[in-house]
Amino acid sequence: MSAENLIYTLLGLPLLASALVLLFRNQPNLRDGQAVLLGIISAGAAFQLYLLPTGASLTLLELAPGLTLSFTPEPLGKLFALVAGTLWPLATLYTIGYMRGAKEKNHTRFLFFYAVAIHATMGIALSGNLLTLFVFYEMLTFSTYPLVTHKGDEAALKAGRVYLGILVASSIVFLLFGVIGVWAMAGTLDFVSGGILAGKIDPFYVPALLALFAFGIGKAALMPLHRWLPAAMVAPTPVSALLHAVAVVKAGVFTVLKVGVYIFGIDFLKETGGSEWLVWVASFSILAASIVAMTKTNLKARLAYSTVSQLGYIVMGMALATPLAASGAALHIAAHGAGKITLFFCAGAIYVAHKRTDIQDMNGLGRTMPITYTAFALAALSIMGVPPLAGAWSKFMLMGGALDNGYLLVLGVLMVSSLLNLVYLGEIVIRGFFANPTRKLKGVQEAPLTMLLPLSMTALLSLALFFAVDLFIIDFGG
Amino acid sequence: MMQHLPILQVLLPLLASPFAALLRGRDVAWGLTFVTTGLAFLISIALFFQQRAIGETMIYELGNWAAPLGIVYVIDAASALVLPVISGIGFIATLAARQLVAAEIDARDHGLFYAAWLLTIAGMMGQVTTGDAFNIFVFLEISSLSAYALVAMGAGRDRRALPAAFNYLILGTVGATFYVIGLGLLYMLTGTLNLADLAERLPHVEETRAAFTAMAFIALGLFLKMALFPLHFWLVPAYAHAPSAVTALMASTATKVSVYVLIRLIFGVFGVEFPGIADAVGLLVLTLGIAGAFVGTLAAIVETDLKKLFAQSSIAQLGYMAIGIGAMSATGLAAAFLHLFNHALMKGALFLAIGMIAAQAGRATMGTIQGAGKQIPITMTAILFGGLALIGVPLTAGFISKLYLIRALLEQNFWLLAGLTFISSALALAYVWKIIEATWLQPRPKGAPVLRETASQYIPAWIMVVATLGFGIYATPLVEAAFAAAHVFIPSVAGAN
Amino acid sequence: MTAMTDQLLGQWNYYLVIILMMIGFYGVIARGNMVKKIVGLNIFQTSVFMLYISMGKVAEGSAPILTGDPTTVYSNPLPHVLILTAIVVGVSTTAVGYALIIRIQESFGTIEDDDIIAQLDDEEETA
Amino acid sequence: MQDDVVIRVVAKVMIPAVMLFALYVQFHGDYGPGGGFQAGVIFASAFVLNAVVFGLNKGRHVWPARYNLMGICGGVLIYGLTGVGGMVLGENFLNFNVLSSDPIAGQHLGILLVEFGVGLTVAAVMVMLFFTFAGRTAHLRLLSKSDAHERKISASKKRRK
Repeated sequence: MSAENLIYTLLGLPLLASALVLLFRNQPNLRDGQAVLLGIISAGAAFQLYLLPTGASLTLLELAPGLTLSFTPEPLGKLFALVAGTLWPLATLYTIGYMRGAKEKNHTRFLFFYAVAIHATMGIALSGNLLTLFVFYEMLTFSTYPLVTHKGDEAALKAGRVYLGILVASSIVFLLFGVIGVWAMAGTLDFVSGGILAGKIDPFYVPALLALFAFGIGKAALMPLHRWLPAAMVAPTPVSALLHAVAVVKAGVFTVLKVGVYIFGIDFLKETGGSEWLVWVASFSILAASIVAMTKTNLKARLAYSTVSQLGYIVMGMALATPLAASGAALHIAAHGAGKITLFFCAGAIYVAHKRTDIQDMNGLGRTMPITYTAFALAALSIMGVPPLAGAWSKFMLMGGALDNGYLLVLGVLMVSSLLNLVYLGEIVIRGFFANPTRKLKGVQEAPLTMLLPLSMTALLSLALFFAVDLFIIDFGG
Repeated sequence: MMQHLPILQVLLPLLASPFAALLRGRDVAWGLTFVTTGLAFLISIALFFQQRAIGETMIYELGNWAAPLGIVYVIDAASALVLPVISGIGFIATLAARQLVAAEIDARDHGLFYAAWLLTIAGMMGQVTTGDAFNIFVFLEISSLSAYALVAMGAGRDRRALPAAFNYLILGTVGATFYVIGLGLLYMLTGTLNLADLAERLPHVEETRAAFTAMAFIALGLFLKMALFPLHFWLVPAYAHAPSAVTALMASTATKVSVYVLIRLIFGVFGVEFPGIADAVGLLVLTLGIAGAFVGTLAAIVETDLKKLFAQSSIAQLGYMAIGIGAMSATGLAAAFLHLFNHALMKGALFLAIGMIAAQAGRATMGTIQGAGKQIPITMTAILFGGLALIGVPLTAGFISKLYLIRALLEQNFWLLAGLTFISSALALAYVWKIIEATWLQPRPKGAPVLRETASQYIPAWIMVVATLGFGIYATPLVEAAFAAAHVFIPSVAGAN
Repeated sequence: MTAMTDQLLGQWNYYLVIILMMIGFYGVIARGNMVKKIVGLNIFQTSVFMLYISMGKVAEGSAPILTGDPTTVYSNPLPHVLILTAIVVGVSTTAVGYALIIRIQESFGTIEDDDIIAQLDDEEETA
Repeated sequence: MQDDVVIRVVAKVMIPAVMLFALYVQFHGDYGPGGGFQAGVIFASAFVLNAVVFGLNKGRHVWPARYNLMGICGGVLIYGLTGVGGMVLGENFLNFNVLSSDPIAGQHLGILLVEFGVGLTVAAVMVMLFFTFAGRTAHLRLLSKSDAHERKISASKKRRK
């Protein structure tokens, strides 16, 4: 297929899936089966698109004079589309297992908005200009809101308010401001390799404009705009997986990276030093979130803060303003995606099989759920950055980038952070395998196969990524 | 026949109104109104395209008396853009009015109701079309007087409509009188009332204090009429207690017309070069606009009556239009025109949908709509989309107008104001989401009245919703028309958009 | 000095207009009684009528009826025509206003602003 | 006031004169001061005087309420349709030149019709305003007293029969 058709396919398949979900709302097996099937097709399409050379472009329509909805897959976007496209069928499969296992209600509504969220993610990944990106960014926020508040009780509504309030308010007040600011100054919003702002803006304003983006993209969960992420933990686990690994936060950091690389341009950022402050904010975010994570005993909350910390890596990769660090950040999107989705899948599996959410309750569980815990251990090691797992490469490249620009302190931050990861993720693995069970456990008691299959596959993905890393390193020039 | 279109669209509703008052029998007056507003809508659309095709101002001389002696009707890019808004909203609101009026107005009064309804529409169309400053006043009073009566007709259901209409009358008349005072001063200085002629002669006397005073009086009178903060107190009760159909019509059109007249006089007659105008009007309107945006939004957040809530939101949205005007640039004016257009669509959709609920339940409050998403999903979806458009979510019309509004501010380097505008528009999320949450995510309380919806009830609102989304997804022609309208008043500078 | 007195006295019509305007405006703003508000509004409007009519007067001008004599100086008739319209508008406004007042009296039993607001507040509280 | 013979007699004499004067103002408006607005008000004042002196019920008898709306709407329509007449005959709205073969005569005809429409509407509006307000007699004691008196008289007349 040509690149244009692949773009149509990637954008259209999730919409088709959501339509079919509504159509087959009374035949659960058909409804769920088609979603997985379409997901697999879209994974294949994403992979094919990833292998095609860049340069294709597709304009869907013209919103207003000079403002188009257009799609231009460039390496970074294709990588993100690949991550989202691959994880979608797995997440859907897992969702089906979880929803049936945990006896949640309103499957149809859930699957419908799940597919719409994937559509929005694809739109973000392939977007050819900032306006398109913003449109799909907002669509993603609104389509995930019904997922976050799925339970419909007071706690879910409250979390939903925090979720929507922070994400929409930040995107309107800062991000849209930044977008229109760029539009007013540069006269265009297209993503161009090397950036569009060089020479168009007084270097004095670069840090301020960058701040509009860094804090406007609330989905990147940069502290202090991270509150929505832990709050959204009330949602069912598949939503957390979607939020943390496939779509939302990944869309956030992807946007930060894309803006840094294709709007500001790495060289322009380096010349003006406009992103230096962001390095330190990201460092703070990395360390502070790790420390908060250690204090949490709810497994999902701990993982949530771990995500906040990991997102700091990617933002930092952009802020370091060297090609190597940017490549590392891009790789980290994929590596963290594979790792974190596994961790959340495992958390959900533990909940479905044993109804446990608190870490202190999980002593000895590893012996009754060997597959789940092995996967969890692998993913945790990847997040820590231990070879031979995917996280090792990205962290290595980030460190290299920091050295390139002489940020020795950042090197220290990254190392301390790895140690902290070890403490708060290792604890779970160690409790699982070595501590004595607090309650009696008998034999092997795993989650259903529909959950087990996705989580072991994503765990293996982390491993595979380490060896196939050449394929996923994007050269940002320089 | 084609050359008579400018007069016909005003004349049709004007002459249909006495017939409507005389007609008896169920739905006869409504039928006449429906046909008349439909024709007026078609005519204004035809005029819009005719004007675009010609590319220059069309002038219709009443009684073949040429300006400045006679009264002329002027169709230029600006009036051609605003006319379809008024007649279109009038048409759709009439479509919805059949059910709303049957539910809320005593059957004996239908004839008079539609007579006043047609007069309001005719008056607004006249204000937009006419090229004579005093004629504007006459049409202003025609539309206002019938609007007072329409608001007061809500008294059958809600007696608070009476004091609301009375206050509206007092403030409306004060506003109109201020306008006439300003006009008198202008006439003394220049000896003409024709807008184009005034614009030509004013530069000779623009240094006098009288000219400045005239501008101040005119602007102040129109601020009152367009409910610019802090002169907006008549608006909320008037909209809240008027019959639902009237609320839908007026919320989308009445204040907009005054905005248009303000633009036409301030930019079309005095012009941006007029001494002191940048401070006296530009800065003032900017400040009041942003203050109104905040005050309206915050008041809407704490409001529980839905009509009042969206009336407060109208104050805020008028603030945005004022910001566009206050930017004193072509882009700003274009943004004001865009928002004038888009806001009419969104508020029309919202008030028509809410009106259907109010007509059934007696009142539309947060309690009435709690959990209503399951009972009347189609109506509630219309409110959902209308609300999203108010926030300015992409792919709705509200996004487009916000985009250009901010761009206008940034072009003038008003960064702080742009930031404040963003904050106030993000606050809109709070009151919109309050409604969405109550409708869709909360259970219907026990003992709440059962709401129903039929196709004829939600179709009018949905027409507006579709338009809101349509102009959000493909706004190019609208944006071009808005810029053409803005360039009527501020000629385009080479190179700029 | 004479020039100044001339200017002051020559503009007496404007002083009259301003005084009337302020009296009327005060009535509209300061009175709680709705009838008095309408009366104030009428005085306010009347001041504007005076402004227009006085500006139409041309010194030594006769009534603007064609005499056939080309040397005749006429007063400007246009302001009168305009004001005729404005008077009609004013009468209509007054009529609508009084109609509203009668309805308010029937339904609230009072035409005092404060009493009505108090009644509405009570209603709001019980609702 | 019905008791006052002087007022009754004077009113009886004056009312036709007032009406006649109204017609003069109406139709002389083309040539001198006057016109529909003034004439309409003067004409209406005759009816108002009649009602004030002889009581509301008698006043209503002379001008039944259903005439009001017809008068108001009819006047507006006469005005509007005269304007449309110019349009139908190929010129712009409100062009009276074409109403007759001679432009000057056409102007005269047009103004005459338009002013007649205005006069009709104004007279009807004025009468309606008076009767509508006066109809709410609970708040207008003065008139209600005279009404009560009138009822007394008619009752006594009946008794005599």
